[in-house]
Amino acid sequence: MTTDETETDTETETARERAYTNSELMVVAAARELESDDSVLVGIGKPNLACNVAKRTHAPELRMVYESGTIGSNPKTPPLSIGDPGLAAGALSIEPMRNGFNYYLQAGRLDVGFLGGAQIDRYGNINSTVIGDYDDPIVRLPGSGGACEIACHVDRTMIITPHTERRFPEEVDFITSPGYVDGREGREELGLDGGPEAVITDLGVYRFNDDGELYVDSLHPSATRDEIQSKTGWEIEFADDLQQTAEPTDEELRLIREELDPEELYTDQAE
Amino acid sequence: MTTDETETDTETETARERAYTNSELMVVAAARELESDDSVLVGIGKPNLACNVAKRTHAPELRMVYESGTIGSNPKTPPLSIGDPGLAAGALSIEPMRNGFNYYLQAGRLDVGFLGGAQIDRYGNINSTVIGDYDDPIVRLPGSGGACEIACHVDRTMIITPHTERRFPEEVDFITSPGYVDGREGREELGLDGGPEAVITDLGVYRFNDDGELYVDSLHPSATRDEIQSKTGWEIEFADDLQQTAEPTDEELRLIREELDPEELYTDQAE
Amino acid sequence: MSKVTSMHDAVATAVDDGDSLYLAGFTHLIPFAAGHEIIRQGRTDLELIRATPDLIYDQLIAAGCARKVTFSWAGNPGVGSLPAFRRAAEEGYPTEIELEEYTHFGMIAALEAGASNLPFMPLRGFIGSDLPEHNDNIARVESPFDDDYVYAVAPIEPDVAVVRAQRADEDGNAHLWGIQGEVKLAALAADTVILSVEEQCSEETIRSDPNRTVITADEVDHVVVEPYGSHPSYAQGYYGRDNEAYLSWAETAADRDTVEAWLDEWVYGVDDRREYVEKLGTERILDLEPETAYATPVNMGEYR
Amino acid sequence: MSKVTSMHDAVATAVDDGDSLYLAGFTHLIPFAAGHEIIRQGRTDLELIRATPDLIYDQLIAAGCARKVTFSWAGNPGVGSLPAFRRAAEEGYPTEIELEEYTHFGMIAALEAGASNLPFMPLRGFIGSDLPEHNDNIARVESPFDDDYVYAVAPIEPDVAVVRAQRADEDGNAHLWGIQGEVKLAALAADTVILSVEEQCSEETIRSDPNRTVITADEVDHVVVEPYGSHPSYAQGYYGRDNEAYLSWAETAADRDTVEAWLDEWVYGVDDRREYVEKLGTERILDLEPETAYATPVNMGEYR
Repeated sequence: MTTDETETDTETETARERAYTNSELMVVAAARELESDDSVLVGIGKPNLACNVAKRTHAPELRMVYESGTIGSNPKTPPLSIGDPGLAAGALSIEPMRNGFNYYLQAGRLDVGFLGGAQIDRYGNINSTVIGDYDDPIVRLPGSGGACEIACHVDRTMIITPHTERRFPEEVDFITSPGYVDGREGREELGLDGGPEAVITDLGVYRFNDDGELYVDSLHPSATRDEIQSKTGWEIEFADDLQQTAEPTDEELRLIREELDPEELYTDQAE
Repeated sequence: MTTDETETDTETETARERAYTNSELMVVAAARELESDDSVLVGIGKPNLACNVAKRTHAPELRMVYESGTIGSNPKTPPLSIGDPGLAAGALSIEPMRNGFNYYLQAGRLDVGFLGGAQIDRYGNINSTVIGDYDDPIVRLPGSGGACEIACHVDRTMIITPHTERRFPEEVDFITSPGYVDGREGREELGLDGGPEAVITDLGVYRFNDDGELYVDSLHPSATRDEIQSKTGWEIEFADDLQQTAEPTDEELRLIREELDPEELYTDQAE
Repeated sequence: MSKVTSMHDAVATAVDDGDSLYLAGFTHLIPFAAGHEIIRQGRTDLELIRATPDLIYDQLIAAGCARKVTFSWAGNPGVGSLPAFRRAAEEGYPTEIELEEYTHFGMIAALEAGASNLPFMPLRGFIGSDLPEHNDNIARVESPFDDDYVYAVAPIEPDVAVVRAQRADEDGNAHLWGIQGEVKLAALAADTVILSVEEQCSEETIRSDPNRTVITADEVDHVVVEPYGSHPSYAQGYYGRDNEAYLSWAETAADRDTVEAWLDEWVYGVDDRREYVEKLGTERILDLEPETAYATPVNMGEYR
Repeated sequence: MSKVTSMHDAVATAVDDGDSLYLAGFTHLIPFAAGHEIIRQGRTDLELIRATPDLIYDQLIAAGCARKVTFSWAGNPGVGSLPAFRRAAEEGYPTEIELEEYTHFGMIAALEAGASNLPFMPLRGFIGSDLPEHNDNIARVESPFDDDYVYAVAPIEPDVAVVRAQRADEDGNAHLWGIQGEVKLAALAADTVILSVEEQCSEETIRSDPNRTVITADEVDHVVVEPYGSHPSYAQGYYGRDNEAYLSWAETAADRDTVEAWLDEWVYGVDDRREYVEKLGTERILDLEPETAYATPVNMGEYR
């Protein structure tokens, strides 16, 4: 697919585009990364919506695990926090926090983890700790929480984030959570398996090549190569067969709008 | 008290002696070592009887903890094993085995532990592993179980055992559970607090002097110095003020015979 | 012997200026009432330890109680950042705060070491992260059995922990259900423990279900019976999380004046948790009430 | 997807000659039925791992299934020694057995390392004991933070674990109450897990009380529904421990012939646990039944 084709597609999709927003598209793109036998360590917000969309469509056996220690949660409505009472009631099991990290995460029982971050670099390393100097911060961010060890131990890390210029520097100010470090070998040398699988932004879906470097795998209908490059701190690669991100189906949109996020807490929804 | 006096006492006690056996006296002597605010890691058999006698007499607040992880057990009848269902039903808490050892024993929450052993040496080191060579045993004993770490971590270890010659060698064939090692300093050098408090046999109650060496603190009415010395593999010390072990009260005997061990599983009871 | 007392007296007895303090609970059963009482009693120079500082530490920081925060995720769950924490960390207002930072797993492992009386606890954590460079209580350790390695953390042993549960007897044996978080470890690791519960129950109730016991009297120094003591956090089966309060905190704490006004109204302006709950009002409390859903019974058996 | 199968098929699929095997349960919920099925299927060269070998390993040893025993206390609780274990250890009959020996705490820590995917687990254990000299999987480790030290144990990761619980759904999510022992760790540490339960329940029952869940389907490969599968050990609330059987084992296993006669009658002589229970007879079963004593209910709440 060439740039021309992408642009043509984008134009012809303008009408349908009104039917959904890029935040809805992000949720759906993330949902499609999940398989039915996955155990997924769910984050709050879009990751939670994505898991619930997947579970209600193509991945009914998806097992949702939260850092709070709830295993196999089945919340009736999306939780605000990862420790809401609706995640505990009706779960298959509730583990003390230590057991969740020790026996589930560290012991390799979790397939997928979702992470966000203030900065992501070309090797998928994530900063959610500090902008500026650690001891004299410009912005003090919340810190790792579960993120570092999620990035270490799940098979596939999914990163969901808006694509703004300051979020995609060539090097992060602080590595909170390792991606491919300085390439796939760097990660291996640390003794880590797995790694980042996809970065899902409001502009496209990105993956990692054989060197462990980020490339753009599909463009959202409303996005362009130039927009992505202009907001990225290094010369980012595009797939030879660059695709257009598949659009949400009517059912996926219905689930988000009517069941999962009726109050638009985590998605902007088209009028 | 001189040897003569002891012998005299022993003779005058012959009549009363019929009223109880030495195994009953051992239980009662052990019970009297316990205080009401003790948390005690209970063993099976005589230790269990001793704890229940103490709890029903002078130590009503005694907390009984078992290696199986039951905390604050309140068994209606004495258990055969340390994991009987009657120890779980009605307990204050039941911990997975790891938590019991980790948070209760290692973290120093237990005051008293009862141990037995095939051999006890002059510094209170205990062998419950093997008689003869470890790799080519004459008798293969059950091994440590919880004993080694009980001996390491409780404040006061109580040892209950019959006094036979092969049980009291100068040096044990194998140290399963440390007493004072080669004297109190030896134990301190290992970083261990606490240590053996008393050895209760069918002949007397023994304690440990300032060097951490065993001495006879009281003689049971039916026992003599000579008998103890003849069955001990080194020249054992006797207290300057050697006492006679206090006899069981009627209430203590009633508890053992009617409530706690009516079938004489753990005590021989006088006719 | 009963350990039941008021939160006022428990805090007055247990918490001193300069103490290290762990108010435990992962989202669930956060001891807000205890935090407010500490603010009211004007404690200062506290080391506030907690995996997730949450609103309660933001309030303690805003009130000037903190000299140090030991933590692993300092945010408002599902909402964003903690404004007072950031003002202290970025601008030193109202106090400078020292930070000691872990990951969740590292923090929990450090509490585990404290609870277990171990000099360190190994974990496969911090790998590839810059965090170990900034915390001397994180060190790399080689395996004695092969060429593998782990990181180790030093024990965390707070002077005081405040933990909550749904019910306890007068000695402090407590049943807790729902998310347990780090509650048990905090109680085990701390020197002094205040246990606060939604309701007091009989020892018999505790003994009817010993597998439900999370805290035993061994660890507990003071028992406080304080319904709704976790609001706006929650108590599973008793009331839900007041997500509105979390959502509005971003605005409430957005600047120095607004957060101080909030403290004046909701902390200094009430004498105790009872007044706080009365001020919240019946409607808000009722809105948080879940429908009833009992756990399927189990038979422990009676053995003679 | 249902994992429910028969014990015959579960053992036939999961257990191979030469495997390392952990039949879990500390006094409570010992998987006797699984052990008997392994004997009937004639497995050999097994490494039998278990803190307390108990009667079930004595029977496996007597039947010639074992090449190694990894353990921490090899006795008949409250009674004395294990005669077949001693014959094997002292005389090499019917097979020579290698011993790998721990203390209870050390064994549990090794399982914890296995369950946690850690290269070692520290404990303040083995101090002053001669045991570390005889086991290469115990090593002294210095603290990276001060001049303290601990011992470390290497992970135990059995090929197969058999664990029991009172009830589970068809996927293998299990509720267990009473003494939990090392059941959870054994299931987590093993490659393949057979879960045997007293009764099957719905997923809804499990979800009604998630704090009661000790094993989740993640770990479980086969689910076997087998009432009385632990006799003469017990299932809390279902039947008591058959102490008579433990007391008489001393005599039953006293010599080669008597133990072999016992195996012929009670293991080889029955097809499965159902026949074993029928052979035990109604009276003996009824004698073991406890009176009912339900745990005080808890409300999990229904949150929308």
